[in-house]
Amino acid sequence: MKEFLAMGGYAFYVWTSFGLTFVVMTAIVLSSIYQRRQAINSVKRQAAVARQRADQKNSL
Amino acid sequence: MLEAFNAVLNRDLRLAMRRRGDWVNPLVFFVIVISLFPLGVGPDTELLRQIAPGIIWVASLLATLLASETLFRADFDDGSLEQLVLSSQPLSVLVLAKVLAHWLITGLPLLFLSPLVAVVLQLQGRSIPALMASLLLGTLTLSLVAAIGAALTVGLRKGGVLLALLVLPLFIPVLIFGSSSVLAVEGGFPVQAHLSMLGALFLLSLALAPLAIAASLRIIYE
Amino acid sequence: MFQWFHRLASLKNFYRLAEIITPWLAVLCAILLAVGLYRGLVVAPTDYEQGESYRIIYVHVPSAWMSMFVYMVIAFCSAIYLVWNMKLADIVAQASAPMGAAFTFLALATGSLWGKPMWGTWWEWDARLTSELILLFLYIGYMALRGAFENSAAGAKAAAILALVGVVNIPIIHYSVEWWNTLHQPASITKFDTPSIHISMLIPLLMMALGFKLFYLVNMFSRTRSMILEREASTSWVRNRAQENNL
Amino acid sequence: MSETLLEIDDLSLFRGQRCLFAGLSFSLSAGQVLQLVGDNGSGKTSLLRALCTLLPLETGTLTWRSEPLPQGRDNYLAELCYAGHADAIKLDLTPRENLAFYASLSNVPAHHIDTVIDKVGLAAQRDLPCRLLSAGQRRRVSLSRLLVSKAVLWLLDELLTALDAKGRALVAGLIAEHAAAGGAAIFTTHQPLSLDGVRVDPLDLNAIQVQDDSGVHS
Repeated sequence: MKEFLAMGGYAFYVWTSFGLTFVVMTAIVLSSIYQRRQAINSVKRQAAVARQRADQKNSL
Repeated sequence: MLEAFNAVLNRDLRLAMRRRGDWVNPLVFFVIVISLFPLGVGPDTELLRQIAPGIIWVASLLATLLASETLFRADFDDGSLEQLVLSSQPLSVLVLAKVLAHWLITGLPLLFLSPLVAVVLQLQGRSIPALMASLLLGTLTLSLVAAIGAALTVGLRKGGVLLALLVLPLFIPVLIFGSSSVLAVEGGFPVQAHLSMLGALFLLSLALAPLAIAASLRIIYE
Repeated sequence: MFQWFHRLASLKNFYRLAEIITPWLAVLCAILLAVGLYRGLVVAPTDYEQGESYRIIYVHVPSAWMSMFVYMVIAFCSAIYLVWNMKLADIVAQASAPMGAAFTFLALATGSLWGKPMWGTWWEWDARLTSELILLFLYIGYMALRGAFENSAAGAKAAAILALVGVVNIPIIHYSVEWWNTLHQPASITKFDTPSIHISMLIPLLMMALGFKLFYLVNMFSRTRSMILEREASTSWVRNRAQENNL
Repeated sequence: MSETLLEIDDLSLFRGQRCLFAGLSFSLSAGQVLQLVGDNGSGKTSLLRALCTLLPLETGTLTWRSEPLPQGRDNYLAELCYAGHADAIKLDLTPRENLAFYASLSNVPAHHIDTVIDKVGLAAQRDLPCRLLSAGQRRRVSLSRLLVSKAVLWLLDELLTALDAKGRALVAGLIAEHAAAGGAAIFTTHQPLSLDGVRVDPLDLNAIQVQDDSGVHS
């Protein structure tokens, strides 16, 4: 295990590369999730506004 | 079609005659940038000669970029660009006339100035024809490519920095073949291959750039 | 009127299609990446020339491939958008650009990390790294141009034109940089991609590459769906699904 | 019944996500003059810009002399002259040079330029740089393009801006003459404009605006 982590003396370069890749890909996933939440919230907000307006029209 | 081409060309040249600043400023910029380098790297003759092709080419790149910002700006502001877009003549021909006029005003003077800066930067006399030939083909290509960026950004308020970001990466092939053709002569190698690459780039941009410019000018009004 | 409904329908259909296949792709992607990582890091033998440091290719090469692939997707979608005015193509291009830039950045960073032990320097003006750097500039320009327009339709078309100009230029830039590189550095010490790579090293590489591609697809579908929702927020099909809490 | 030149069918225009109007249909015959009426923001300028093909149509068709666009685009543009908010003249050039440029751009002979300049009352200024002219005089140069171009369809946005009473009368006369000669015009203005002997049909954009401001008409 120790030998595996040492990567034949190149541990820093190899693990930084893989770590960086992991960080960037996680960031991509998180931002996809964030965008989806934003979109859903915005749709719900707009739907609520539209419903309110329709109710007002009906009550008039 | 030819009549419309000439009309645009003549109008732009006449306007440039009446407004000096447009074509003098990029020239002065070119000279200043070049004179900065010896001050920055030191007056070592040998070093200067080695980096001279690169310096001259980078300076022409930046001068072309700077000049291209004004290419469509005035026409956009006073509404005459709209009239060009609405003309029944092919827009790509009209913009080609504009680019040609612009090159005659801002690119050609660089060409005539280049022997002077070559001497200042200690280039050998025999490199000067190659330098001028590469600048002739190269600045024409640069003007065409820069015009695409200028057309895309003309409607934007902060177009200047964006224009540099869009256009400079596209300048790289011209920079490489341009400076290497001078280096080739300096090193005593034949220069034909470099110049024919520049010629190919010029023909390619001559064929495609006007279409891209015309398409860009149509969308900025949406 | 028909055209308008047709466009709505195609966004709606795409939304549904992506909804169905995205989970499957995500599972497949996770499996491929996990197995590829294991086989690449543990099973694959040590390279006799570069030692263990060669294992960086398992993230570097897929990133570099993706950086080109995503640009091609953007250019392809841009052409479709400009010719047929198909809004879905524009959305896909818009959703792809930040990921393409991220892959390009990864290719650069891991290339630099590989270069330090191999070349002894963090940055070598190697043809491939230089091309990758220019590609990053093209991505940044694409996103900056789109963002600079107040009118999003005009911004989309401007960005599409720029993407097409870029795609014509990429081979020229690549060729010229390679030419410049051989001119100035006649003897390159080690080529990055060894042409005769052993099969036990190649298989994990291909798995990682496919995993990256699926990773891009999953995220691209998700982002495209989000953008469709925002653009179509006031249409009846989105409203209905919002009411059923099934977005 | 005079010949129908321009037919607009089911046209909708969007600015961003906002629908300006939808389902607009009208036609324009030779000799007809149309005034666009509507509040600020009702889309008068956008409609004119869409009619001269600067803005894309969200839906709908535009037909010129029975030939639908985009196929008939070049023929349409050749017979169209658009005068927008901007004067579209070069201040460093003289009125004569400006008009000569537009004449060769629209491929018409330039020999009647001097007559046109006399007609709009700029005979004394025709060789002065436009920079030295007043705003109203520059507007007159800009409107001279209409006469120089020999266009059949005039699209005029805020055509009376910067013009004095005399200038307004001049423009009214030009439009009346144009209509009498079989031309057509669509214009917007905030000032009243009376044309002698020519009927001006109003086109009210307020009336066809979509009430639902969500911008979707489905």
